Amino acid sequence: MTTTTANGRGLKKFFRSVSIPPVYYFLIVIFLGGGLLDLFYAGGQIFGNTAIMLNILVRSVALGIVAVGQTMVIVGGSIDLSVVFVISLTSVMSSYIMQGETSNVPKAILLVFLMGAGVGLVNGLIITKLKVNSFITTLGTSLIISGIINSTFSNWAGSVPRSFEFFGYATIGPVPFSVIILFLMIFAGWFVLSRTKFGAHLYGVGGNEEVARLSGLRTDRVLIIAHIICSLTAVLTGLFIVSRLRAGAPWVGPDGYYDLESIATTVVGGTLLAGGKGGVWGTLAGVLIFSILDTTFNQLGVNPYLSIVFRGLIIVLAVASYTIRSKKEAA
Amino acid sequence: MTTSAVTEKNSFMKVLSNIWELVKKIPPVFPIFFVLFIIVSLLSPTYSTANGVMAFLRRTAPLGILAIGQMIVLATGGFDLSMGSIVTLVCLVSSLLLANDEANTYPTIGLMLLLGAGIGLFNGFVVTFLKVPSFIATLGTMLAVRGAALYWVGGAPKGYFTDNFRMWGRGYIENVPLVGRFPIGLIVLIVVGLISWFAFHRTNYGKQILAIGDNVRAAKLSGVKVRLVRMSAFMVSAVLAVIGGVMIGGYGGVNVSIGEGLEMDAIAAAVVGGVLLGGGKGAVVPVVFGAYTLEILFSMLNLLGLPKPYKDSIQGLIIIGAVAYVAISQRKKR
Amino acid sequence: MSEEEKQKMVNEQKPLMEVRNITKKFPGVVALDDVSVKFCPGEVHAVVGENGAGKSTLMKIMSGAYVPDKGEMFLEGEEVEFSHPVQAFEKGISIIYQEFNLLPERSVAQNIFLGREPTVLGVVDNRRMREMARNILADIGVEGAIPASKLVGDLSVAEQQQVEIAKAISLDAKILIMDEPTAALTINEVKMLDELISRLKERGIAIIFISHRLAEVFEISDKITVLKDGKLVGTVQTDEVTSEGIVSMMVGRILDHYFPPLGSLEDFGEVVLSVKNASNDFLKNINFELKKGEVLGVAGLQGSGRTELAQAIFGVVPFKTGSISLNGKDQLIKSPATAIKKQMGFVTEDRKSEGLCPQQPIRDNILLTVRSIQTMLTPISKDGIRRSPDLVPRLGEEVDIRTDSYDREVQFLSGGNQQKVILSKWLASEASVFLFDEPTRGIDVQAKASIHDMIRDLTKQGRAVLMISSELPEIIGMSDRILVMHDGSIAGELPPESSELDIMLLATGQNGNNGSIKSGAKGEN
Amino acid sequence: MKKSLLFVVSLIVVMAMVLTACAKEEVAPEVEETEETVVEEPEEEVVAESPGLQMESAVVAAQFFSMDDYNQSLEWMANEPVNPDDPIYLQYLLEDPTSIADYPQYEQKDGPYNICFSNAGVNNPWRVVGYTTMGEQVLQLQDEGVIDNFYHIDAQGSDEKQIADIEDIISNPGQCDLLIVSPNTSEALTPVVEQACEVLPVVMFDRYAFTDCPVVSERPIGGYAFGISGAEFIVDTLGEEGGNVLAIRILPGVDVLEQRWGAAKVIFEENPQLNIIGVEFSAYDSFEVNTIVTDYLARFGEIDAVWMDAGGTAVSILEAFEDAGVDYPKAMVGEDQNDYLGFWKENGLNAIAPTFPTYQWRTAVLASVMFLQGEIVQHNWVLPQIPVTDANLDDYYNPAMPPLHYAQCGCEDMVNYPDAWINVDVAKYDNLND
Repeated sequence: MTTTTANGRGLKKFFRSVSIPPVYYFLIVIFLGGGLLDLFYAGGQIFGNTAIMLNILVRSVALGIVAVGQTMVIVGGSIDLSVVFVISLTSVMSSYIMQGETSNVPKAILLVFLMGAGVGLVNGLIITKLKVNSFITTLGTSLIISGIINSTFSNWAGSVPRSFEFFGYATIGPVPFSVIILFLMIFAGWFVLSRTKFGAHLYGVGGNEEVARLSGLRTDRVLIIAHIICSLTAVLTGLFIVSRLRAGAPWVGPDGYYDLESIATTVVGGTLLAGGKGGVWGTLAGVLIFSILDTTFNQLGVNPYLSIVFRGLIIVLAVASYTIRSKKEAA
Repeated sequence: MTTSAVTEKNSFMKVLSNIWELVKKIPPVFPIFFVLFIIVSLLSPTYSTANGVMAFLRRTAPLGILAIGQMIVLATGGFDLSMGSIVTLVCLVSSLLLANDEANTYPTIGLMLLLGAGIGLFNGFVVTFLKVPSFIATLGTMLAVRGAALYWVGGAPKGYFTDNFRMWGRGYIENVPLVGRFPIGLIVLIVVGLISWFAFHRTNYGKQILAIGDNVRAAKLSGVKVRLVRMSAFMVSAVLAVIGGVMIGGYGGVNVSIGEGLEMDAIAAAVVGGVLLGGGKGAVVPVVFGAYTLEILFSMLNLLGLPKPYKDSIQGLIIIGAVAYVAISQRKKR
Repeated sequence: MSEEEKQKMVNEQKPLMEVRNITKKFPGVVALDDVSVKFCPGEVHAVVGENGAGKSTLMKIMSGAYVPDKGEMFLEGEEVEFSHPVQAFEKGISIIYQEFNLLPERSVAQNIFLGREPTVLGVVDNRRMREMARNILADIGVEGAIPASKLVGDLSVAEQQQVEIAKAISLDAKILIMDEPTAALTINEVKMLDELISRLKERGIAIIFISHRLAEVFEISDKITVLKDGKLVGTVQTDEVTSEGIVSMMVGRILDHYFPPLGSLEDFGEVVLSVKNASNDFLKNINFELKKGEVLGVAGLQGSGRTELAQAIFGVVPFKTGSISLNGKDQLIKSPATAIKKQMGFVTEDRKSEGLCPQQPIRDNILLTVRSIQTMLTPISKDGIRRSPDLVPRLGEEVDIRTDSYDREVQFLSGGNQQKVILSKWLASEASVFLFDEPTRGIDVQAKASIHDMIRDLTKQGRAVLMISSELPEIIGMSDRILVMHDGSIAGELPPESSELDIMLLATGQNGNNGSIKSGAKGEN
Repeated sequence: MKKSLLFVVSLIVVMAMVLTACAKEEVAPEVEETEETVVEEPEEEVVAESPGLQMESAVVAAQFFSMDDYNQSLEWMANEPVNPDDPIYLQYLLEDPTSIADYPQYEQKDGPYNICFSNAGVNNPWRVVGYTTMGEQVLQLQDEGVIDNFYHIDAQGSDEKQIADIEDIISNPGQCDLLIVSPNTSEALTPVVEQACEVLPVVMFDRYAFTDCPVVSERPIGGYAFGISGAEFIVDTLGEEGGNVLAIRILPGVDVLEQRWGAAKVIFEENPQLNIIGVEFSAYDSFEVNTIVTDYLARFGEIDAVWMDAGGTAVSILEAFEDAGVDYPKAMVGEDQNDYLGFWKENGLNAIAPTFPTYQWRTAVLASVMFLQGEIVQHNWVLPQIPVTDANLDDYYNPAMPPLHYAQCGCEDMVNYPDAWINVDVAKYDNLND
């Protein structure tokens, strides 16, 4: 790590030329660091084992999918704390409707996606039309949903049929199906952000709403759509979790801290919290960093609470490395 | 009182309009609280007895203190998400350090206050010098502090609180005239409230905080030491979180999820108390009443027999409503 | 003569755009009063005038940012009305402000086509977008310098401006309005812009630009419209007038009020502020002295370093070399906090973003400086600071703040009252050296007069004032001495009651024939 | 602007209504009605079902309760251990022998063994005491040379994490000879436990996955017995007059806890003179519990009995009675946590502490080793479960132990007793590798 700075600069140039977010430095360092620890303490059993490497990816699926949506919202200069209870809502509603019957699956999926879209729409409308701060709006809707599902379903509700478990457990060849979905989502997120008009407009709205408005964009509509997409990714995460857990319960969302963690991974991935800059590949790196940390610590038998401390420090350090040279005051 | 351009009206109308002006200035949280309080005391006889009222005042005191701390950071334009974790840290670690020995209580509380100040300093440093937005900075500390607390105690609740530690949150002073017994927690809230009220409304500090939250550049050009003030705001908030933590610890029982989500409750209380996210507005007393208003509302829901989880929904509606109300009334003024 | 000119123009060419009888009022000011101008295709049309003459207002009306109170606009003979800038650019009118409307984190191509991205089956065709951007950049002759995939934030100011122009071209702009396009450019960049403008001209685009630099105006414009106090003075063919002619059209405005009498010699005391050989990234070799009881006017065009001078003295962007001495003692002023302690006050140019905390009461805004001199935890009373409880009402009366209560939030005050609040802020801190940057910008006549009186009162009380203004009458009417800045250095010092012409000549970088010009003036560039 | 405001508000309302509607219809009757019956017509003859039991938190998820299991538990509660001479943590109530010989798919080998333990968490005092007991047992077995490495993987109370943790173990065959699992929740962990069974022998205890594949499934009689003891105690105490009963539960969704409540609910429903005024979740939060009790006292004026599905916050509940200035409940159900036992003794409560003994943690390790060594073990290993009552309170209450200690740890015969349970350090056992 103490090689010359010239090298570092060259590397940076390279990263920039292929437009890879700088968070991949962190990813590489964490990966190599984990690998070295593994080599010294576990004789390379962990990082040499493809199954464990795949498990790292599986560990990333739930957070990764919702983080794609979160990235979009944050790129648009907003934030979404309600994903956590959208996940819960999805898990309870889908397993409640499915009741272990395969025939109910399409109905359940349709309904939870509709609900997700509804939550996103409400978030977007409150933020754009009532001009309520996005943090408060989504915290509020999150609490509202939480109250409704906790008072309606206080427990595991229904169950998913065995056939639905393929989402969580099936593999195609050696590759888990869910990992394929994760990468499809990342790819879709990348596509939407960089290859559609909506994406381009979202960057505009997040970067400078006034500029976007003066360029003739319908800024409100762009933001509302972003919130809908974000809620839909939360729904997908909810479906993945419910297929893993076989049933849904109101606490599955908050148990995974999907709200704050998806924001953290997004921002660690180089997306500007204020919006207008960033992308899903950085977010993927952020998610992977967290998973590698977990797996390495688990396998080496390190106290798991240290990994939480590390998460916190990585968030601060990674973001500081982007902001430290900024001239603006942070608040 | 000034060279007002307003023409002289007849004096009665003037008095009336003056009164109306004064009424308009009352933060809406006060009348709302008192109306709710009257409803609740009609619903349940307990709330019209001194004992019942004191018990209610006592149990909301910790949230009131946390809300004051959160308000100070919100007024600078930041967030402090690490508060809940600090409460976790205080409860878990002090139950370990107390080792069931009353002699350890005050050294432990002292150490916790120091730790809190240190965490606040770290938050402030990361925000002002590393320029990480406070939302992210305190999210990081939130995880780090929580992890560190759990690591310290080995991931499991251990030990127990001594009686003189628990006194601060749960204890009463007996045989007080008029009210019978007076909760110590409420005294702590009153003392903390008075000190922060004084610091916030009657010293330069509070005015500088509001100036920074309102317009950093103008504050800086008027000579305000922005970094110092901002760092101190995070320290105050963290220290108040420690005090709140000690009081919550007073209710006994140690568990690892204690304190979780309290930062959001504190933000909600502050918002209901009229604090603007983004900074520049805030006052101590309405924020404390914000906490009490939320709590009395929950009591009312309970007395009406609604299931507990509905309190979340109501809280959500209220904070959106409170902010929308401010946003809409601001737009009207312009 | 101007009537003849107009007549001639109309006959010559069919105008691309015409504004007729435009009137626009703002609270307390008539920004434009019955202005009619014609703009022809393939022509570079300069709009000049002093600050407050109404140039920017006219441009904003033409680009749809403001709606006029009265008057019509015709585009290619058809009457048009704009209520939103988008409508204007859809009709081919693009405006480039000094603050660029660009997204720094997006690429050049993405910025140019924001909102109009080319797509294939709904997919943004990035390659074609880059290709199109490249073509447009090539069209305006800058494709080598600006790669289409580069982030705008990584470009220089001049390059960003070129991107803005490219964006306007891509919108098929027929009319391109530029607000002070050269203000932030280096000499070479200005040359490049000139070339670019002449290429655009060849394409039949009408270019309208606002400038304060007369030399430039003469170099590139075909026609010049002069505005003064919201009224049209006249439109002339550039090759038919001299710069003196234009300056005389611009100046000579009727004084809207009487200035307080200048100071007399016996009022001036010892030197309180002296700056020697001071420089930083923007300012070169600044030397001047400021005496007790005197108003030192600083004139200069926008971008000549006036504001930077005040900021350097006040420690916002401190000098790097040279020395500042206050009351005979050398001082190191690295931050506003120190400057305030050394009894300096700075009334900034940008009231909204630098001067006021809009949501705070008048009282707290006034007391902010006193409070930052004191320690952080010094107690205050409900109405202000402990030491002198009547400070706020006293100052309020002194500067005549019109309000029913000092607890009113300053955002609800008029501009003039806001300026008075800022002034009282510095009176409260007992500053002895005042730096005023555009003290009367954007406020009405009455308030202006009272602020001028107050400035003079300050000097009568033995304080020293450095006053920056782009309004020449104000400079002349107020200053006991006048410094003229040009290109980051002091171009010369003029005695009181110098003529506007003398000042303009120094400020536009023309070596004046006036004997009073001291050393340091750099004429040509 | 007003239009959009209206629109948003009505959207929220509609969403809330839709959600409540589609769930409420079938799952539970209207809450509001419930309420009215309670508040306005308390004097009226109460129908067969206690009105309080209609609230959502009173519903037991179907998969957790079966009448057969309930009846079987009643039967076991009457049984004497088959092997009364063994220490209590090795006794069992019914014969169900099995051994590694029955499982040809598992490799039989000599010790010392490597054992992995996927733990739901050590996030409450009961689990701390249990895990300490387990750790000390492992240390002793290491000293005896029976166990080589012991890997503890803590899921920190998260299903997702525990699934991933077990998947990591499955992916790394050879690391462990046997996996002990204490599942976080049954439903969620079932698929992955089944996967694990295919790779290596699994011993399960405490909470259960819904599968019969583990080689040993060990625990005391369980939730039904806990619930029955407490509820019957309340019924007996309050007698024919009945009274207000407040039920405080810890968490939803955990099998052992659901069964406790499910069993109690059966009994409460059979005794309509009891008025179940509320069923609330406390999540071990003593601050929350204080609020809950205070609120119920404010609403009903009097609470005659408190039923709990775990004792974590028993003392806080009793303190809330103190704070409100009313008498302690006529009947109190807690658990064998030392602070509660002390409070009980000191204040002369009329109380009971049904237990879910922590010695089962020790049994898990012993059963694992016995299985690997080829000994006969019980496939379904049901340990005895003895409630603490006034009669045997003095046997279990030990003022020398810390307040969070659980009396029935079965650890008194261990080398480091009582130091390891007084100065608890669970981190010590995290990596017991030689």
